[in-house]
Amino acid sequence: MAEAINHDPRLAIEIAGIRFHNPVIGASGTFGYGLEFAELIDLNRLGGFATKGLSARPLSGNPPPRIVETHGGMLNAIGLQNIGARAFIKEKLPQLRGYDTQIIANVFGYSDDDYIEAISILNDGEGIVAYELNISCPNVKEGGIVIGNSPESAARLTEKARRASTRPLIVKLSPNVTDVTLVARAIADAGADCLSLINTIVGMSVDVNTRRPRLSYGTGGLSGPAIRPIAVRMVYEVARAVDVPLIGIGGIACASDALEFIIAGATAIQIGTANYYDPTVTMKVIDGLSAHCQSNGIEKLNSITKSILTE
Amino acid sequence: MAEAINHDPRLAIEIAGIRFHNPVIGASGTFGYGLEFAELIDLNRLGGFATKGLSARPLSGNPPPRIVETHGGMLNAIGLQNIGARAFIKEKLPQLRGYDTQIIANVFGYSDDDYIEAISILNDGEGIVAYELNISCPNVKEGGIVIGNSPESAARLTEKARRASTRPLIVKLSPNVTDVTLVARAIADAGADCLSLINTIVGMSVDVNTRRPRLSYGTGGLSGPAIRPIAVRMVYEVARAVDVPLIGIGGIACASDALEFIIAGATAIQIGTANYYDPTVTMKVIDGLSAHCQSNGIEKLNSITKSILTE
Amino acid sequence: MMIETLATVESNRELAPGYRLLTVDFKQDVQVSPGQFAMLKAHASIEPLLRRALAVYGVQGSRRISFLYQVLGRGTEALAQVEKEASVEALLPLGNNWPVERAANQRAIVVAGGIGSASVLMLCKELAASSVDAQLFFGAASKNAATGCGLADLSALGLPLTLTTDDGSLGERGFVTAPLERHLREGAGAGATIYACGPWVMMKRVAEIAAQFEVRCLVSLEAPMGCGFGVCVGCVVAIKTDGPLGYDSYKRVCTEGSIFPAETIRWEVNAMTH
Amino acid sequence: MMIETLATVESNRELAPGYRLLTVDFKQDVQVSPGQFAMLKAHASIEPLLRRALAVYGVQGSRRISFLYQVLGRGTEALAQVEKEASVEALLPLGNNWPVERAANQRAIVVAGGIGSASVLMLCKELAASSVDAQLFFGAASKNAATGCGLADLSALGLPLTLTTDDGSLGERGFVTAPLERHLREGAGAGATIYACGPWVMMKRVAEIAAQFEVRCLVSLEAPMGCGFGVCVGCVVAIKTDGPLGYDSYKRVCTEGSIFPAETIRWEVNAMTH
Ligand SMILES: Cc1cc2nc3c(=O)[nH]c(=O)nc-3n(C[C@H](O)[C@H](O)[C@H](O)COP(=O)(O)OP(=O)(O)OC[C@H]3O[C@@H](n4cnc5c(N)ncnc54)[C@H](O)[C@@H]3O)c2cc1C
Ligand SMILES: Cc1cc2nc3c(=O)[nH]c(=O)nc-3n(C[C@H](O)[C@H](O)[C@H](O)COP(=O)(O)OP(=O)(O)OC[C@H]3O[C@@H](n4cnc5c(N)ncnc54)[C@H](O)[C@@H]3O)c2cc1C
Ligand SMILES: Cc1cc2nc3c(=O)[nH]c(=O)nc-3n(C[C@H](O)[C@H](O)[C@H](O)COP(=O)(O)O)c2cc1C
Ligand SMILES: Cc1cc2nc3c(=O)[nH]c(=O)nc-3n(C[C@H](O)[C@H](O)[C@H](O)COP(=O)(O)O)c2cc1C
Ligand code: FES
Ligand code: FES
Repeated sequence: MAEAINHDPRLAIEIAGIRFHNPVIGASGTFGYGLEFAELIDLNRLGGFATKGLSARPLSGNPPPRIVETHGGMLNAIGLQNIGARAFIKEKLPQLRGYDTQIIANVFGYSDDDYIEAISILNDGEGIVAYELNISCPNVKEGGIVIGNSPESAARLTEKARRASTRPLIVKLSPNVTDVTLVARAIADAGADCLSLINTIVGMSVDVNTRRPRLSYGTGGLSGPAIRPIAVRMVYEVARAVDVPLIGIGGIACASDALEFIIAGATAIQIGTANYYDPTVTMKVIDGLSAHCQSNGIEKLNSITKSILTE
Repeated sequence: MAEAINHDPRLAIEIAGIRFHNPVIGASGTFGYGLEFAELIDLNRLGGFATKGLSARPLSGNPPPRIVETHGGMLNAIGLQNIGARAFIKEKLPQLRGYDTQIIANVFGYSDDDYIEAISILNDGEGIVAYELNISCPNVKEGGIVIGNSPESAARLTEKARRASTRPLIVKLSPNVTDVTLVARAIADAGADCLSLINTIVGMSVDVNTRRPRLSYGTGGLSGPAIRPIAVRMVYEVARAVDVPLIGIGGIACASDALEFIIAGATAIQIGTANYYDPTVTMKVIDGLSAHCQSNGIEKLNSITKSILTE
Repeated sequence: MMIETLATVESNRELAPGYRLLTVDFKQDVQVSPGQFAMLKAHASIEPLLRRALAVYGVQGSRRISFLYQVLGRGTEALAQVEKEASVEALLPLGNNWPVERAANQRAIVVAGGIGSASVLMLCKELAASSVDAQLFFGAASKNAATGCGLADLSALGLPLTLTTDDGSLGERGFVTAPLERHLREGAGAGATIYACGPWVMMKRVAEIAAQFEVRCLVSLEAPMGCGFGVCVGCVVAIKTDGPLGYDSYKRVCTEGSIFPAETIRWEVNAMTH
Repeated sequence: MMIETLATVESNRELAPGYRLLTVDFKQDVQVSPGQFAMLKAHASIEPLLRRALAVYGVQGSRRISFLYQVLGRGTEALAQVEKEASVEALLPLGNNWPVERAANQRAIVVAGGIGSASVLMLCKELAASSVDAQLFFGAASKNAATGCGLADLSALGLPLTLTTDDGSLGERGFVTAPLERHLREGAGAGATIYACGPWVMMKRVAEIAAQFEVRCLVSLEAPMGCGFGVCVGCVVAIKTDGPLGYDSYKRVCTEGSIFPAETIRWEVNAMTH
């Protein structure tokens, strides 16, 4: 078992009955299967993490180049390369159970059935505390439709997943929509326990010498500090539209960034791209949140969720 | 009249019968009424510029703070402060006619009637070559609806404006939509001569000490290099969906940025935020485009519009 | 005539922790009046994007200009890294200037708070060289801040100087508005013009005091600036007009200002900025 | 064991225009094998965000490590600005290493193209100190590039060295693959291992030549890297598997590589990266 750690009690939160040491969660696709960070940070101090998107069967992903850096961010078109839900249970979960952190299985499929199949497999995985449905990956449009971009298809899948799942259900919202509150409301009404947002924003970068896109897939998902203002705005909007707890994601690289999301309406936050260029960023954000509580006399960090002042 | 200038003939373009010295256009709201740049650059070398959004009557705009810098960009909620269409004709146009550059009047209203009224007034303004309808400003939602976010309302307004206008009509697209090609097609079908894109993306930044948004308006429009990948992607998508010429906008700060848009499908480009931090950027981009033609043996820059290679 | 150029750094030294003096060579003649400012940025620095507004602190000869600045956030931190011989992107001169009437019986009262001192040194020099009866009130957070904000340069002018620090580490303890108020209460405001530059709350209080004693008062305002030359309309301040907020309600700090008659400012509307 | 730390810069000097040698002190013992790399970034620099992959060029003592790099784009430009005493964010050691078998009759052929030299200097040192019969082929664009890519350090090892430059300004004119091919044609490949690092096209050609002469060949690949430690899956290279591209088709250059047996690479699939 994990060694004893002095968690700051002011940071503890609960979402759908799951207790997190703190609201700092590693974002899916940027935290591998968690174990990659075992040498870099103390996983027992982390609120939790979301696995790389898991599908019923392993996926190979897109050909390279898969990533390109842009101003303040990066584009990726990984294409959901993953070892598959079964291999995750067999090869990763046993080791992960040795850590005192909350493991969220991020789930992906090309069709409703794919999702349900993946969830059914993962239901047998001991140590997973919740599912996060990735219905918003911009890099794998089969038939040109992203499920998460329409309230109807998103609600339909959420309902099915709700029935299939033995665990709390987080649904991850797409930012590539006209009105994020419409999709959010449909998903919340369909039974999601929590919404996480945002996934990446579809973008493109062109090599002006070869006149080709810099990613083999053509377009990719934009992440990093560049998108933070868009993400904060969406969390703010969704917090006014639904009653379920929110997990804020998008360009968080320090405690102050995390606080923007919390004040705008998030109960927890996920850190993605920043893990790449600052592998210990999650620990720094946890420390920074403690410091903020300290200097502002905050007894429970979650008391400032949605405390934003607007007239 | 303007002094003689050696324009690079390779850069000349034509949109809806209007000839531009080159494809470099100052973006609305970042180029004032043009005259502010007279001391800084040679306006006669510029392809053209779009005025600050003009409404039938003067507008006061939003209270401060109106701008805040973010990573790779800035948020603004100016609220369309402008001197009004009549004052523009009387106070600005006479001086502007002394310059050999193309003047596009950017037009704004709260209702269809407002737009039509502004256009009727501007029709009398000698020296304006085209209108650019700003149907996508995120900072002035009367009744919560942005006309440019729905294909129906966008097409309706475009048709009305088409009838009211004596000049070519450019319609400026909102990026805050699920599928930009739907709106683009509706607007093109309704008779627009050209589409410009993108306007700013709705965002928010929160002061974690005061727990207030950093802009008095709450949300604002994100511009600058941070949004470039999103803008390039939308130009790429729209170029495949419509046949009218496109003007690419979003985070352009150098010739290579401009070329990304051109290769993705733009005939011309507009430069916005970069004018603030590099007031002579338009001249640098013009020179850079010439250099690119030179070193790549390009005889007509517009021959590489939409030359992007994708399999 | 505005000059947009790459200027060469001659020195960029720390005056006190958190405060620096930057001197640059414009390699061409520059005409600047007291109270005007420049937009500055380290050359080719990618982040932050926007230049920062800094008042012209001093002019040596016709081409060398210095700026006194406080290192606060990303922009001034980037500026603090700039080394001798490096280039800064600069646009100047910008904004209006402190009007100095040289009538024999005119009096000047200069009130500087913190780094607001940077905007008034040239004014004080002009006053010191003139026949105007000038009085200087300077408030800073601490002795360190006072040093960093150029106390030595201000003192050297020989004008009567009243110094306050918030923590009492130098001069009178408290805010600079206290001795100012005493001074006016003693009748020193008759025929005077108050020139004030400092934090928003200080200027607001100075404006109230000036109104109370019916003394003419000019303030140099700060606002977040996108461009500095009038095109973004991001730097506005709400101005008193007849009736409600209307078309004329907002003036650009960079163009119509940064110096405004204190009584024209709608202090309450702009409060959120500060 | 990976080390994530702030290392202190001891020197960062230009070897030739466009090429620099960075030496940093890790203030703790670091174990690095030839061919491994680090992810590096100037501390607290805001743009670009991502660290850059640099091979470990040399190790002095147990704590001091040097990197040889070419200044190409934003990341290496930012690194070039870093001064003595400043900090760099560093994660290392990363990736696998060049395997050296010390069997008496084994032969080693090292092929370095351009800055690929950075990845093989430690390998060459190890070979020079061993009983292995080693031969070095080094190609660069020009005399300047050869100097910048550490020609002096490579020469100093005393291994037989064949040098080419694209423009003929030093050594043989042409690509380094020409003398390599001659060498193998003369039968020198028997029982040898080729260790190659350089531009993609060079390594592809080396792989073809190695296949033709049936010589074992290892290549150290480059790929755009998001993280360097295996979590972003952005740095993959397509690997030959039975059948079409499938789950096993992609391997991470940062984790399963950067060194791969040349014959396992699907050179055509990855072509777009280069
Ligand atoms: C006309 C004018 C003249 C000026 N002259 C000088 C001068 O001579 N010397 C000098 O040191 N400063 C001067 N300033 C202020 C200076 O421009 C700001 O300190 C600077 O923009 C802050 O940039 P930053 O990147 O360091 O901070 P940011 O990262 O932009 O912000 C850092 C912190 O400072 C706050 N802040 C940012 N801008 C302002 C502002 N305008 N007013 C109040 N708080 C702000 C932010 O809220 C934040 O907390 C002047 C401003 C104006 C408008
Ligand atoms: C395992 C590994 C070890 C490396 N070791 C060294 C080393 O020891 N010394 C050294 O100088 N370089 C080394 N590199 C390459 C180095 O990482 C790149 O040169 C660097 O990332 C470029 O960053 P930049 O910011 O300068 O360029 P960017 O701004 O990222 O790009 C500048 C130009 O270089 C091109 N470019 C960027 N990355 C690569 C790449 N990986 N391959 C080819 N072209 C690229 C871009 O297309 C662009 O045209 C290594 C790379 C890897 C993967
Ligand atoms: C390389 C990469 C891979 C990602 N893979 C996934 C994924 O598998 N599932 C998912 O839900 N989100 C995925 N994301 C999205 C992130 O979890 C996150 O929502 C997004 O990057 C925004 O946060 P950030 O700006 O902090 O990175 C990925 C992001 C990146 C950069
Ligand atoms: C301060 C500011 C004011 C703007 N005002 C207008 C406007 O009045 N009308 C309009 O159509 N677009 C307006 N825009 C949008 C720009 O024209 C442009 O579409 C957008 O900023 C993206 O380009 P950029 O990244 O180059 O700035 C404004 C942008 C900024 C930053
Ligand atoms: S700073 Fe842009 S108008 Fe004043
Ligand atoms: S660089 Fe991220 S997995 Fe290799």
